[in-house]
Amino acid sequence: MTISLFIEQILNGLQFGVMLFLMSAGLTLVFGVMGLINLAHGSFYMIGAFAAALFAELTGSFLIAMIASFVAALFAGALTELIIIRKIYKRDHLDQVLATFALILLFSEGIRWIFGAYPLYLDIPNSLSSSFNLPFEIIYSKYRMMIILVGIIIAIILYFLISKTLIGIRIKAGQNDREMIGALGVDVTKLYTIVFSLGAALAGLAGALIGAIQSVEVGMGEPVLILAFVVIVIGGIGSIKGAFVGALLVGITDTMGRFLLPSFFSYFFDNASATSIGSSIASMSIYILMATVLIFKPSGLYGVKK
Amino acid sequence: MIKEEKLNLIILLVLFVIPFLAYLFNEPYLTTLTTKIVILSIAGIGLNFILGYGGLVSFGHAAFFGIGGYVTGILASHAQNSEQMFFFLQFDGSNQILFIWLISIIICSFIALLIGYFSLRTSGVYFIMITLAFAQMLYYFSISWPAYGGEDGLSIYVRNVFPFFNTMNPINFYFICFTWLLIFLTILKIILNSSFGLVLKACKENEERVKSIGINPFNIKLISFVFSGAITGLAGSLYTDLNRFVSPSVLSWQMSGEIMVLVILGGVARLYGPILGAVFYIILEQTLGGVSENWQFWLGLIIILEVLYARAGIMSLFLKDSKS
Amino acid sequence: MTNSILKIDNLSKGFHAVRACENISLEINKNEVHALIGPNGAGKSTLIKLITGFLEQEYGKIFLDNQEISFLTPEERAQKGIARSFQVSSIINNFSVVQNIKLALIGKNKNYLDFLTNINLNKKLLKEAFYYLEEVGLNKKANELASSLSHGEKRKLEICIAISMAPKIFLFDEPMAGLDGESSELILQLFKKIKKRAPILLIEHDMDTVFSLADRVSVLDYGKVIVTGTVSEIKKNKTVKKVYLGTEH
Amino acid sequence: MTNLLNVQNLKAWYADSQVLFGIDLKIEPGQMVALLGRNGMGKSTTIKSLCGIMEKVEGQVFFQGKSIINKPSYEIAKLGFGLVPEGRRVFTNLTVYENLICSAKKGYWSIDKLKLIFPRLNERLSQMASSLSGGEQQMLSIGRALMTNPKLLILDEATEGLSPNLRNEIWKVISEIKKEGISIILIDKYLHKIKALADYLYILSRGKNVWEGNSKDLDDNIVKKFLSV
Repeated sequence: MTISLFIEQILNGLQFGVMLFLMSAGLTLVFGVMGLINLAHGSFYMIGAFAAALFAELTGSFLIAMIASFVAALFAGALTELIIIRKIYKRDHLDQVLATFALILLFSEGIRWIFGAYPLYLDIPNSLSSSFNLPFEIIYSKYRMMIILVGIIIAIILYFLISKTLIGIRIKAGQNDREMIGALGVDVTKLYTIVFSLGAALAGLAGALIGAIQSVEVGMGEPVLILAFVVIVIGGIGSIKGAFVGALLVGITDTMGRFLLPSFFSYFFDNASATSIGSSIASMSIYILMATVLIFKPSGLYGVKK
Repeated sequence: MIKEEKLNLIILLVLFVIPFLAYLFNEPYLTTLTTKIVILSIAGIGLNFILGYGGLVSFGHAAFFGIGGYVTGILASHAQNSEQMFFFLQFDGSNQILFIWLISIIICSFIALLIGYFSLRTSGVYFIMITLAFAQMLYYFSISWPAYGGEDGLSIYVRNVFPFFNTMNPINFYFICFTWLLIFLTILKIILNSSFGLVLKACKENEERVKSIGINPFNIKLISFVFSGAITGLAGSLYTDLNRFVSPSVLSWQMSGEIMVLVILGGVARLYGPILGAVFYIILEQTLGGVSENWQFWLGLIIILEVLYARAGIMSLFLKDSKS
Repeated sequence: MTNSILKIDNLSKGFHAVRACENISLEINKNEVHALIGPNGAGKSTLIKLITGFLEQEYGKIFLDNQEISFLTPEERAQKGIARSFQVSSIINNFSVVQNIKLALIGKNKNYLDFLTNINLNKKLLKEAFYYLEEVGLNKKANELASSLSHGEKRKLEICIAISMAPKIFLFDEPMAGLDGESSELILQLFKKIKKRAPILLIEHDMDTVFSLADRVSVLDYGKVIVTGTVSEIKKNKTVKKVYLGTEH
Repeated sequence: MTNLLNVQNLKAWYADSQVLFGIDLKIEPGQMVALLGRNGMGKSTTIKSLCGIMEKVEGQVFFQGKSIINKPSYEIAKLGFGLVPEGRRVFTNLTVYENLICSAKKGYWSIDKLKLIFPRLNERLSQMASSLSGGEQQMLSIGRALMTNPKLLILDEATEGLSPNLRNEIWKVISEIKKEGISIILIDKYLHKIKALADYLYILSRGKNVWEGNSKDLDDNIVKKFLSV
């Protein structure tokens, strides 16, 4: 268990965390500003990945593919908000869960119709396919390092967007007192479309970035969606800072859990059962983390007490 | 348009008759299909008790459906291969279905007590998330536990044994499940008309008022959650015996979603709602499934239309006094 | 052992900078209607929430029938004998009128863990429910949905729920709000009748009600009780006029 | 010259119980009108109905001759309504500065102008609104409404729950704002101040107009009947 291996796992945890942040940012804003549970957020992750795969094939350029994923998910988000989401803001959570659950079916089966049932492949651009060698003999993939950088840059941009620009201020005002910001002349519904589409676009970009490492297939978004829910509940619903901290926390906990727990259990059990128990506990670790956070801080780390 | 009691009776009669028709037209597959409808109905009735009547939106009821399924699968597989169960328990499983049902109900009730105790401290969106989290915990646990088949599941080859009844005969097994459906419908009908039932319905609408007349809503909701977990758990046990196979998919969040869809499509807060929901779901799966394997696209569309416009579920289409 | 049913001793509660209740001490005696008046934001609703346990006090004690209840949960305090109405009427709209009362009786008799007896066939429960409905004149509407009642009838139902609890003290939070003259009069007579069963702590803005019903009146301003006295004393009191009209008018 | 605001037979409902039974109201440009009446008589509900916050309303409401009944509140606000709501409702998760610019519109009123009439706010611009005292939050709420440069400023219980000297400070600010020629609807219970400032008075009781006129016609038995203890 060398130092370099440990640090490489930390970097992997960081990369997973940053990607989770892209997914959670939109989800927490939609949740915080509009109080809406959006199960279909994972579908935008998928749409982004498929759009990237398509455009990578058409144009051969990875950059255009990334832009395509952002724009496609943005467009899909805006369309969904205008046609369906707008009608269920005032509904209770049961209707929201059901409607967005149905949206998953629509998006997944729709994509399967268009692209067929087989996974597509999106290859890493060869400029990033090799890896760095860092001090302490650490070798780390350039592509994953790029993801970490892109994620952090977007986090900074989002932080400024939310805290410094007028749109950001109005979003936060909407979170605090939706009726009052309306009575002061701000068209809240237009604000919702912007927030919803921006969130979808970020999810689409995350889908494309990860699509290059894993495969692009129908249903790839849902497991990540559930992780994103864990992130925003830990971070505190509605808080971008909470989403960032929560994402890194979950990313590192999950990665380190899978890495350390099997070897930890190998002291008590034989290797075979140690890895099985270790990995099963690891996969449960973030849910245990979430349950404990909810019990001690019911509205999350940075959540605002309603 | 008819009254609800009449409609309920018709539903039961139709369910009662189908296996005989299937026997006459020599369509055994139809009996197995109806058994699946009955089992899904039981799962739905369990959820509906706290969702429709108690207003608790649990998005993790697959946890109980899955546990019931795995308890049955594990006990049966040990019995069939007569291996020792757990190193400290000198017990080599059992294939006696009555015993298995008892164990399933006890374990599911205990798990429901645990999950309920923690989840019911939160409310609204957080309750939905924490129930989802607990189910996902169990889902990932089942996937990464090789002893019982891990991701590719566990098959038990032969249905568990019911005294004097050959459970391998589809009609016999169907009537076992049908009886369970009747038992739970009766039990829930009694409870919902009792003082406890009235307080549970009051908790759904106004917990502040329930507190102000001297009752702690938490206890009411926890007891109901345990009942609900036990019923859905037993459905899971029957499901394993029906398929003679159990896999992590019964613990997945998609499963929780499907049970919820049955309840809502059927008609929330209507005792027999989940049955019609299950019938509709299976018919759609069989008919559209045949046409295109993207049948779930149309299911999605129908659910959205139902949420946006119909709201009251299929039951209300037949009822005179359809309250929305 | 005073003959006060409810004794509030030095109760205080603040939210950030605002001191909602500041060392409030009050005593409500047997067969008394004690009115609590004061401008908006004076702390009346906060006080009711503190007494019923929906809010936790920073310091101070509350005694019901000489038994301390300062640390009991809302449902325990209700069991001990506090029955209340809510500023915004809080009844079970999807229940019928009689079911609302049956719910209260189940709470009073503590048989909410009875899973078996069918409440629709329970003659004893029905009779008891109708006894209370007749008192407030809602027996003809027993089977109607609570949501279909008029605003005044909903107020009556809420008071009926409180009466059916047979409490040691009634806490009514603006029962007359939004009522027209005729319903106010009905509720006024109702209060005069039930006053003998248990004292009433009444929060109300409608001065006619306060002056025709209250034995004693306490005026709250900025979270403090500035004066307690009989109706005539309050009417003459200079500071009360000032609280209500700003300066000497 | 059409009046700034003309309200005829305004009715409103909370869920299914009616609260306003036909309110009539007129305001001329530059005029300050006061709505009086005991608590729960419909003053705030009238304001909420005018600003488009009430779900169910009926009747005619014309602003500069244009009908605004049942319009969404953000459209009505854009026409020139500046609301200072009961309970202040400042955005506690924003700084004072952010509260002011959040819904601001270019025009006479700006941050610099506000610094003159609210010196206390000037020092706290970067502070979170949640940390302000009741009086400071009230000033912020007024400042926020002024920053939208409204044609009609609505002050709902602007001096409620403030200490006497703070109350006088707010009254001083209100009279300065009036001098700038902006029309104002004022809801308050401090009769003495209102009689000095308001050009025209309306008294509401149980959701209906019961009296209107200017300050000098308001004699004691009307006050006794509808306002006082």
